[in-house]
Amino acid sequence: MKSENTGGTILREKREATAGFDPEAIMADFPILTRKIGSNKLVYLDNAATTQKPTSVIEALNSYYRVMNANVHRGLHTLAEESTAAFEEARRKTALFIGGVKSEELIITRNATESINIVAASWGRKNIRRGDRIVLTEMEHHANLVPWIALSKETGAELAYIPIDSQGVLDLENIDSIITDNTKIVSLTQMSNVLGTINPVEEIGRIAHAAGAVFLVDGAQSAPHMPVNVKAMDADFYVFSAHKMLGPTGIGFLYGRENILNSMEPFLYGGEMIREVRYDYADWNILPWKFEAGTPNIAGAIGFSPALDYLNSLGMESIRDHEKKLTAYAIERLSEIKGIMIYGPKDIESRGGAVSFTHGEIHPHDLATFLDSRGIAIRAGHHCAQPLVKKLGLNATARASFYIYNTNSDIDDLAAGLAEAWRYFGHG
Amino acid sequence: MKSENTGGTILREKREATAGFDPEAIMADFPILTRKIGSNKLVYLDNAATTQKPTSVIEALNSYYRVMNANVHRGLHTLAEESTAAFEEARRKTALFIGGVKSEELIITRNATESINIVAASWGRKNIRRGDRIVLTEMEHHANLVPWIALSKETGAELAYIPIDSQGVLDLENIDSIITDNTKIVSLTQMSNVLGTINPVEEIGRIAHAAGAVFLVDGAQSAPHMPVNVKAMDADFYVFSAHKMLGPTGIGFLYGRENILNSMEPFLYGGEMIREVRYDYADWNILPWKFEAGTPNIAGAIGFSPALDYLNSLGMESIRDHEKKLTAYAIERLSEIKGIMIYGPKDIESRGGAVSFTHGEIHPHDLATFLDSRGIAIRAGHHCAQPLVKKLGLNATARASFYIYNTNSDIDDLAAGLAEAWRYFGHG
Amino acid sequence: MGDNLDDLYRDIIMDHYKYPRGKKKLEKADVKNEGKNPVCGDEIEVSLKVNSGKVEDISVECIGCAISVASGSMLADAIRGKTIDEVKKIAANIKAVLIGEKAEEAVELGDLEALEGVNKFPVRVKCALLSWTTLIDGLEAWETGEGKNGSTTE
Amino acid sequence: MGDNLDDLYRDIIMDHYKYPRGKKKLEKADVKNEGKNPVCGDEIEVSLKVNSGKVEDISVECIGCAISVASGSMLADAIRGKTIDEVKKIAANIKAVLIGEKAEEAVELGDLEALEGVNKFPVRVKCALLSWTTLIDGLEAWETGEGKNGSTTE
Ligand SMILES: Cc1ncc(COP(=O)(O)O)c(C=O)c1O
Ligand SMILES: Cc1ncc(COP(=O)(O)O)c(C=O)c1O
Repeated sequence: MKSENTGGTILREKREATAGFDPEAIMADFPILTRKIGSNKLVYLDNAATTQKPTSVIEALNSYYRVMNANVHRGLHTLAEESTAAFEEARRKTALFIGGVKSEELIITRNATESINIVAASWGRKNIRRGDRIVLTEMEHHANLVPWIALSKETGAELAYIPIDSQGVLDLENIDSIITDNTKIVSLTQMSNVLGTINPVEEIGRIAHAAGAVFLVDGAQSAPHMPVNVKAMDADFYVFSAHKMLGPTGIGFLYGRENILNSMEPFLYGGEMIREVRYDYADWNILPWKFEAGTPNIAGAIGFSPALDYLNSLGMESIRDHEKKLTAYAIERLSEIKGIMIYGPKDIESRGGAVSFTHGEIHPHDLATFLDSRGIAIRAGHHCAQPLVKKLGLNATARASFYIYNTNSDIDDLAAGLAEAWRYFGHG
Repeated sequence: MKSENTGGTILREKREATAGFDPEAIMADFPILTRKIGSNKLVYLDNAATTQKPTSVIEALNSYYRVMNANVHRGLHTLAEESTAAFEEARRKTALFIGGVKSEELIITRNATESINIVAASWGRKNIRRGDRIVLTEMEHHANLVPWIALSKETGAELAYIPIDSQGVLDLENIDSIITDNTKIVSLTQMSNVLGTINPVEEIGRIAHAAGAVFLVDGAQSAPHMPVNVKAMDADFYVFSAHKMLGPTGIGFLYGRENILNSMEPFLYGGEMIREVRYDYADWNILPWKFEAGTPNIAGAIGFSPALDYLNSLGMESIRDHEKKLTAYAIERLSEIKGIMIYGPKDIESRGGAVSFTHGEIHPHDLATFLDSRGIAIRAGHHCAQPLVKKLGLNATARASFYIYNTNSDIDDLAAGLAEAWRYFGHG
Repeated sequence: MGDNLDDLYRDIIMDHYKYPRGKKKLEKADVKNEGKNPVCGDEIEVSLKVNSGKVEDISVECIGCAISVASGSMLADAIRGKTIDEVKKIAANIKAVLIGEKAEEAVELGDLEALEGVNKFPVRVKCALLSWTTLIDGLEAWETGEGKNGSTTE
Repeated sequence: MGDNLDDLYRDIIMDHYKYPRGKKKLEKADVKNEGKNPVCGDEIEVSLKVNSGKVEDISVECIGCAISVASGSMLADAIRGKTIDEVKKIAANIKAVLIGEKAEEAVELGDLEALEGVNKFPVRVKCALLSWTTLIDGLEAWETGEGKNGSTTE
């Protein structure tokens, strides 16, 4: 617990949380939560994979196609103008959400994965050579591993990893021997999708910049769950996906510092990203469109607007607070159950709401299937982080992950299911 | 008109058309068509840019998010299983639609533009060298120009263009001196989005293959409007976008011949596209997932299923027939108007329903704005084909383009608007 | 949008579009700049003769839509005889009018106020801006002696 | 899905999962192959001793979920003493059962019929298949003399 002199802050946060969070009202905004799985009500605890959508998002998609649908940017008719305005408004809102970056600096992509690939391909191919170093951490998602493994194979650059300790926290002790002078980029997740760990991105960013490296933060798990300020963390690149934060599928973002984006070659070529094309020549549009070729996911972007409104109306501080309470309760309840082993930090302040665990000898896949028969949706496997899961000495974990519509009662259901699984699979 | 001995065929087509096409019923399926623009009803003639969506597509998106939403492929819970099944079912249906290719050969992308970029980057970088030749046509969309211009700049390969004649039809007279032995790829559109021209892809495919070249067909404008059989045209790659054929935005496809796709490096790296990842190693998933990194546009793919059902229920032959009639009527009506000049072939059999024109000295942008004030949505500009429009001696054209819900009455409105514009802009 | 078309194509604008002023080429211009909106295809050339800090003569040659042609023609009429400083103020005012904001230092716009209607047609703002941006870029290049690689408002 | 869980985890399957048969390592196997589903993390090793065209002994070592362990254990029980030809027919029948199709040539499956419930859980089919695919690939490599680079059902 915090020391007494921060009591004021805690009190204020508590009040906000109470003001913003009415679980009943929130659940009522998510139509899928009334769904039955067999004869059980759905308990959705797979939020790190993707979140559910509020009515306002579903309705925005609906109404986009019913009254406004048109291709953007090139059209002079009313529908095209309205679509373009709504599309660009979604960009502006998102730029504000991550700390007030410029709209020009925010590229609309398909997902966080593509965003990282743009950096690895366009920035990486130009700036990374044999003898250079790319620094990642041992807890990265494949999205922030495989593009760099491929780039290292192509260029001959070396990969180095910031290790994790036994708590699943980054061990910064030897950071100076990892982020070396030949390090060209440091790329890490702000929150682990397996361990829940929140990384000290400000600190690592300073070290990266001091070494002259570019700094990329993978916000796929953080942007949905806590206040994020890209300027405060001084990131050169920041990536995230709409579908993990109440938004539609097929929409992601790449924030990039203006001068760096300007120095990069485009990633995809085609309509919209050009200024002038001749049969033997092409030059590029200004930012952000230079990186947006072809017809974008217009409905997806427009449908993300009300998702941001929803998050803003609750307040990201309150959301973080709500999830801290849920996570603390989950760790408490799961720890009581015989056979359960939880991975990642136990300190609530330094972790988010993705809770990985194993349950004795029961294979996580069997656990997931078993819980599903009780209506409880969790994920099981390597969570697109094979090397990390191997490092933990495992082939797979089970993972429960929370969001704004989850309550302690969901965690009670999970705990009951896990206790029963223990008996079902013959350990009782 | 066809000669008498094909009368049987013509008769059958006519019957199908009559059976399948009830304009009133079709219009009732498209909610946006009841929209007013100012005080006028919407007349939507910008279908080559993007098409409107039937209720069934909008409802599929709606219901996906209301009852099924989950991330695909990795999940063991009910929602994930249902989503995965529906997502893969959309792929299977699409593979059938373009002539019964294998599902493994059909990559789900963001749009046709990205599909071509995958080929240019993954296949092109590996197979194209200085001294090689890339053959395109003079009527290509930027999507099928700029990736190749960039590749030619990167590799030193040369670009060669199949020219168009004064009718806007490909001139194949000197084809043997264009598709030469050093030609590695021939890439062309099946239907021009500016001129409407339908190209003889089977014939050009044979010539390309005889020269040992790979053959890519851009189906962005053809797949929505006519029966398409990728096997019959013997294409090695075929690309198209869902949003131009009743489907959601943010979904496109790349068909590729299995052995060629297998020989290519991935384009995007991350989750889902891998088999095994270690900190210093990664290998790839099997087709089609090898080319699908990260969370896909799940809702978009699932929402495309009912679009295909809709097209199939009308029948692509009937759709083509309907559009032929509309296009013939449009050319007839527009030709009567003083000042109008129409580009592209006049023969209905060799063109689709994208009709480009100019109207005396009136700038196409002014024309588009004027028509919009009457509720009529057309496009004006270079239509992402700057070199072609320049080649026509213009900076811009106006373009009306048709789809299943358009009727002769829409064309009457357009003609009336154009006649009025002539007076408004002072030529009357 | 819809039917407020006459708000865009006001009578004054249509008059300038049909009978554009200042099209005749200048002999030996002091200031000269080209502007181009390749996406639209609009092209413009602005040339000035400057004498004791004033615009003595001006030529505007424009290929483009009614809005860009009229805006260029109105520009020619509006700045003839004005000091460079006044020209800059007018240009700043026009930009403000077009994007629907208040200018820092308001000046009399006269006929130019007809351009106000353009701000309800966001996609056409760049058409109206092209001549003004080309003019200002040209003046700045002339003042600083630095060449400008063509102007654009896209 | 929902609550037909006992259809997947039938008593026989649970029994094989808890007490897997054929885990003991074989001395000098004739046929040996490894299977791996890296996405799941399942790993399996199948070894056979073959004598006059019959499976004399078999070992199946499996790290994985209940379904893959049980399927491997049932495989060990089912093919001991069978001819290679019979083994192939059984494997073909199991594949058909798992994907919910009819086998070309049906054979008695006995206990193996318990695997039928898996076909209602499409994502688990690959777990049940792993041991069988690994076995068949191993046999084919042995018969043709060609090495196989590990098997997978993902
Ligand atoms: C012929 C042609 N090719 C490619 C494209 C690009 O399609 P998309 O913007 O959906 O990628 C278009 C769309 O305008 C087109 O008309
Ligand atoms: C930490 C992290 N990074 C990146 C991603 C990739 O997100 P997407 O699949 O939306 O591209 C994920 C999603 O699982 C993630 O958890």
